Amino acid sequence: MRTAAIGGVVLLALAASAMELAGANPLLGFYALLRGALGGPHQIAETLVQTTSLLFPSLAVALAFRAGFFNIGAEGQLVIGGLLAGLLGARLHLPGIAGLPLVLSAGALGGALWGGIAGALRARFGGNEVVATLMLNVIAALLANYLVVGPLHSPGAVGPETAELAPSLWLPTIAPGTRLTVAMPLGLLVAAGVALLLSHTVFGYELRASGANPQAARRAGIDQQWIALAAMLLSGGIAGLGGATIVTGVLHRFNVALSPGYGFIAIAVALVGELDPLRVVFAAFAFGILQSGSLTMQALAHVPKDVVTVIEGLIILALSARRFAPSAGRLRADERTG
Amino acid sequence: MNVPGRAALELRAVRKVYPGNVCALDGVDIELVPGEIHALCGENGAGKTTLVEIAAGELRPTSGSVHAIGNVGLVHQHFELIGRLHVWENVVLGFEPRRGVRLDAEAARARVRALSQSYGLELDPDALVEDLPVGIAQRVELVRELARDPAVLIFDEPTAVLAPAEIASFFATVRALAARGAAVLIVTHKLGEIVAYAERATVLRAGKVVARFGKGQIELDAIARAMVGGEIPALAERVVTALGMGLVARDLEAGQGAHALRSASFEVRRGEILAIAGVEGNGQSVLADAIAGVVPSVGSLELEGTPLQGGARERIARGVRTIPGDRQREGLIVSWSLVENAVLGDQDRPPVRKGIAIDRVAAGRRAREIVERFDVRTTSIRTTVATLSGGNQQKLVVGRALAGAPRLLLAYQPTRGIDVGAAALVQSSLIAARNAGAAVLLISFELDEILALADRIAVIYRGMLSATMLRDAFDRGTIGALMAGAQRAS
Amino acid sequence: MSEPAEFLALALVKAAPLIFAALAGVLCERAGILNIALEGQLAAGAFVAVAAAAATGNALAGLAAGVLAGAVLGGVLGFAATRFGVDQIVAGTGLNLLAIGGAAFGLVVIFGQPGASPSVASLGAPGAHLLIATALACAFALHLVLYHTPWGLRVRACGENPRAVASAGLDPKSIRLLATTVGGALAGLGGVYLSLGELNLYSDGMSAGRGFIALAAVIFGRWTPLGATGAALAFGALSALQFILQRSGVPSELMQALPYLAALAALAGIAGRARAPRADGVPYVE
Amino acid sequence: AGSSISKASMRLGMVTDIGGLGDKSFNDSAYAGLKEAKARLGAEIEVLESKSAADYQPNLTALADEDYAEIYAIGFLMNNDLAQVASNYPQRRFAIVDAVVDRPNVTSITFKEQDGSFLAGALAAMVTKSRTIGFLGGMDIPLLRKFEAGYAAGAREIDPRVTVLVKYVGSFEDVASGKELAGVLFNSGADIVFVAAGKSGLGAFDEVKARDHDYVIGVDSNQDALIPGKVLTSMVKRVDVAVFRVARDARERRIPRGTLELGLAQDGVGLTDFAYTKAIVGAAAIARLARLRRAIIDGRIVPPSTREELAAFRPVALR
Ligand SMILES: Nc1ncnc2c1ncn2[C@@H]1O[C@H](COP(=O)(O)OP(=O)(O)OP(=O)(O)O)[C@@H](O)[C@H]1O
Ligand SMILES: Nc1ncnc2c1ncn2[C@@H]1O[C@H](COP(=O)(O)OP(=O)(O)OP(=O)(O)O)[C@@H](O)[C@H]1O
Ligand SMILES: [Mg+2]
Ligand SMILES: [Mg+2]
Repeated sequence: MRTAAIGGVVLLALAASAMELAGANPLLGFYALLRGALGGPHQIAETLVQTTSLLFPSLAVALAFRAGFFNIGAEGQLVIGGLLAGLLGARLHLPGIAGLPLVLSAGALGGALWGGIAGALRARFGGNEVVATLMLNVIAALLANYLVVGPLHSPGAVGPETAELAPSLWLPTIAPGTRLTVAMPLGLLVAAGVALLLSHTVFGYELRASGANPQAARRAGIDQQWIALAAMLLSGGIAGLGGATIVTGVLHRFNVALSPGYGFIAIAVALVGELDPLRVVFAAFAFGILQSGSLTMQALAHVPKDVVTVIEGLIILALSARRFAPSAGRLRADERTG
Repeated sequence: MNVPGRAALELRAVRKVYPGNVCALDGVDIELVPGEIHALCGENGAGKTTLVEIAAGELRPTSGSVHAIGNVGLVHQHFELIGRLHVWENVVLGFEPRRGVRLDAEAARARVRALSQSYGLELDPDALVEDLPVGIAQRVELVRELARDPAVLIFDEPTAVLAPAEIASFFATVRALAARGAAVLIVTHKLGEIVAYAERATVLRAGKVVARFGKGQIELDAIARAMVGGEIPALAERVVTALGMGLVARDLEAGQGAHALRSASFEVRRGEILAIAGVEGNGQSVLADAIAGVVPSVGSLELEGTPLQGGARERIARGVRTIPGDRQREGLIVSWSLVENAVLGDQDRPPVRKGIAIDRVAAGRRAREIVERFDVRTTSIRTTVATLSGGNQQKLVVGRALAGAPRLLLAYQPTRGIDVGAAALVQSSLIAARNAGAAVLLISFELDEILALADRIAVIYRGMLSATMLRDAFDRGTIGALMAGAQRAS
Repeated sequence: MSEPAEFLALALVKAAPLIFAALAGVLCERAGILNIALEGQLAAGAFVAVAAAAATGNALAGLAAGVLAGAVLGGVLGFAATRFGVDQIVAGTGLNLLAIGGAAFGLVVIFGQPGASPSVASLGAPGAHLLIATALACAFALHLVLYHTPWGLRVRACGENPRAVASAGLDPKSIRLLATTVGGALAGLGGVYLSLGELNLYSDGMSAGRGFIALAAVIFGRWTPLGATGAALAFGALSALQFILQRSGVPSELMQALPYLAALAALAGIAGRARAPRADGVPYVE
Repeated sequence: AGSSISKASMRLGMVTDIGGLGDKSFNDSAYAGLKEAKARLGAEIEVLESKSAADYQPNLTALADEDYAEIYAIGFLMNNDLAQVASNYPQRRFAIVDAVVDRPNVTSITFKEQDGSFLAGALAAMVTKSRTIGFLGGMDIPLLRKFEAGYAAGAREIDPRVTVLVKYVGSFEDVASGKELAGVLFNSGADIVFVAAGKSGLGAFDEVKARDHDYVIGVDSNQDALIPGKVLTSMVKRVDVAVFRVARDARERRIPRGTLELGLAQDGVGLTDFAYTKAIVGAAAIARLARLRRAIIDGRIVPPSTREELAAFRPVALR
């Protein structure tokens, strides 16, 4: 623990020197990071927007990892979820009461489908999920671009995006004048749901058993193929729902650039949160601070964007040393020789 | 060689406190003399493994000192072998023979062959370790340590996985080793072995040395009393029960390769223990797995007159319960608590299942029952199973199998690695299950256990099951010969 | 050039950086360290090579520096993983950001311009060809090292069961550290191939996901050097094929998705039962 | 004296899209215009880069919260967010490049890329010896298709038998793939390739270096000097000019003027002046290009901006 603390300090010092090198004042830089993330109601709202966008894919990753399924594909699932939500939403003219649930479900369904492909590949053929989800990420991006620009192009859209959703399909904000919407409580609800599912239901129990010791789980009558598929449908569904909340809550349309890699950062978030849904919420908040505060580092402390990236890297490195997080590798460790 | 009488290994005032304030060893002194075989015994959780790991330098003591002359080798009970490497690779790891910069595989194989010949331990250097049955894997670990020419060699429960004939040859090896001047320390729960082979014995209880036996003082009852701090409970009485039909297997085949089950036809009545004797690796694990529904099989299986079909889930629902051979790999999720492990396999039916939820109160009740009935030594039912000693892990697995009132109990080496007191408890509960009308299939490598428990017995050799014999017809010699494959000898 | 010859040449060109990165992945994972920072190591190798070539005017100095940069990054991962027992995936994510952001920032600091460096002394066409040959040679060399040297045996043992390695009297941590460092150097060389071999500059994002495709190649190749190289070659061939097949009228995204769709399809058939090293990604604590 | 006070007090802010600075394309070009405003108008400038679509709004808001005389949103991706921020901050002035935002306090700047690309295609068709020319795009998106369609139409205008090969890298950042795809185009017979691929295009420039009889055409900024003699011309898009013009208007407190659509007539798009390639192109071709330019300005030729319009495009056949 002490060495980890020393490591953290060293990394922060490195971050400070990177700012120094960029001609920025490190103290001002860190101050800007915090002020930008937490300095006022607007800043906090933006931080929570980022937290929410990270939370969905992070929960998705955590759930899959708990099942022993190494889902590197939350990014693709999120994109497909957003895509479906955007394509449907841009064409839908319904009051929000009926339309919003429909659009959100479309997103969840899209993500579930995308995750389900990887799940089915493993359940049916034993196909390695890391490869499958990595490939599906690339295919999702290409598919989104193709559909949005090509056959399903919305008239009037200039870029690789859909037309704007009707305001009735926008998620209601919970803090007027900000982009903070009911997506946040929805995310918390999903977190609570995942937590309950894992700790209190038979399905959650079987899912965790499959992840922790597949051999013992098989002997306990647990159908691992079904678990792999179900876990990935759920995991993908959560990530896809996240994509749909970005579309309906933040951008009000689908855009191929809707994610700066939330699905990849989510892996780190999930692991820092030790795959525990409630702790993942806090980890997502920590990363949300980083995401939103880093914008202010640019604006206020004149820290260039790339240095911000470097600092994020250093902070994530510092977080990795926080504890021996139970990565999927460690989940496999239960299968010992002898 | 060493000066006789001078200790090859000396532990003084060794204390070990695990995280969580578990005091596993409390001021232990022990010394090993070159050329002698020294036995270390004690109940499950007494601190034996902790002690030998400290002696071998694998674990740091909290306080106290360890002095050794020369190499100290430790043969673990849960082997430290690498499954996906070949035997020769495991043996030479760390001091590989070289030819230039290259690894000299031929020399390594030759070394393995030479060693296994000189100690009479037959080994194929090119076998993949993960394909080996436990008994042979044990040999690999032994040869690996022998290759390092140790001054002190320590074994943690080496015979738990060996067949009678193998045990004899194992001790022959150990004696040869001692004769060459090595000091040997053996951790074992089998008191008969101590009496037969050891020259000295030390008994641990709750982390303290409670008795030492010198040359000529070793006596079975005294050791047993010292271990458990009282008398060993007697086995439960066998009560004659109604003999309805339990399990019927016809022409059962399963698995592939050397350890496949080639053909088995037998029946186990309700209220009966059928024991399958055999040396590990002759198809018995596949047999158990086929009945449990974990591996696919050909042939027919019936339980109480109805075909036994489907996977593990369906069979559990029919009342098939198992005590698997490898508790850590197949039986438990060691990172989970006792409570969660106590209901593994029963998660899908009442009382554990309530709607879609797990009834945590019922699960806790189940865990407490098992802990009480089987005397599982643990600080709490919420601690992780990883912190339990091996024997206590085994008791948990056994207790779980019996908690569900099984119709068919598959017990694979049920007393592996547990102390005499606990073993008596486990054996008594197998008999109790039988008396209650369950069909019990006992698979064991230990003749003593088989002779103590079985109503009928069959022998498995190279995947073929012999005809079953009645309890009265038991004859050690015949069974031993059948186990070794001498079919015509009978 | 005839079409088949062009195709083959292009396939090799596409495969070379993947081979370097995939071999790096194989070596690290066989030692038990999951290296998802391959992407960052490619970028670091590519950037530092350009910076050093610009400073010295010598492409070979650039090559050496690029390899060194990869090795340093690999070493950092190995060090963090063995001494601090960090979560390797989280650390790898951090290192990727660090390397990619660092290179982008380096462009501003060293060349005074964001986005892309000016042209520098490159290894030229012969150099690029030599590097492609080197990639293939490295595959065979790594095969020999892993399966026919004592160190290779120790590396494989570390990836399966570091405790067994420790109980054989070896230090699994140093073995892992060395493996990740050498692995990083290989990935760095892949970066050098991109920036000084094929091209003569560094440009932000030029690794373009190759490090992640290499991860897939490692798995497709079942964690063996020759298998991973085969998988990298297959990816190279599929990319080359999509380059050649792209036609106006056919959706370009469909063609671009071709290698990934093929990989997905192959997954159902070929790589079904691949097994990772048992201790892959598992921190070793005494 | 009064003017120097106001000079010191003018601040200009700019938000880039996810491409960011260093793209050698419109972000850099816009930045050049801003720097020119700094030099010539004494403005203070600030640039915020974005990492994802979700960053646009906070970045724009961060600037709008401060006293900026003009806030530029560079890139069509920002149109929705700018519309939102512009209505939240009616007292501030905004400008957006490559998109139209219909708000009283926003100046929209768009370019007729297809017009400039038309000239590039015509030039390529006149210079090619193989009757095959190529187009290398970054990503297959509507903006890039304006380049593609205009280019192909220009070639058709000169010679309908010229084949136009089209390939897309799928990324604006994959330099190596850019080089390899350029190689594929050249090997398939194209001897001139119009490169509109952001940083991926740098690879195409590298590829052409070693080829004796092949050429590229640059895009966005003047790239002619990158490989003197091998870049026939560049189809420039003067974002810098537009940015500077808007800054000057702000300086002079002129009200925003709605949409600024810049084509050939306004020198918003166009070809560079063949500084290194006059000998290759020849005076006749240059003269013919001038006539075509006039025809487009006069509206006698309307270059297509989509693939559908391209399919319907018929050469006007000027003589
Ligand atoms: N890593 C650990 N952390 C906490 N407690 C432990 C750990 N390892 C062992 N213990 C505890 O220390 C005590 C001694 O364990 P040890 O394994 O030495 O017993 P043992 O004599 O080998 O028992 P057995 O016969 O069952 O193998 C037990 O109470 C056990 O639960
Ligand atoms: N706190 C812990 N965390 C992780 N692993 C643990 C912990 N405590 C014990 N273990 C491991 O769990 C296993 C069971 O404990 P124990 O040491 O008693 O087993 P063992 O002695 O090898 O088995 P046996 O009783 O059969 O001799 C051991 O491998 C031990 O290292
Ligand atoms: Mg023990
Ligand atoms: Mg123990």
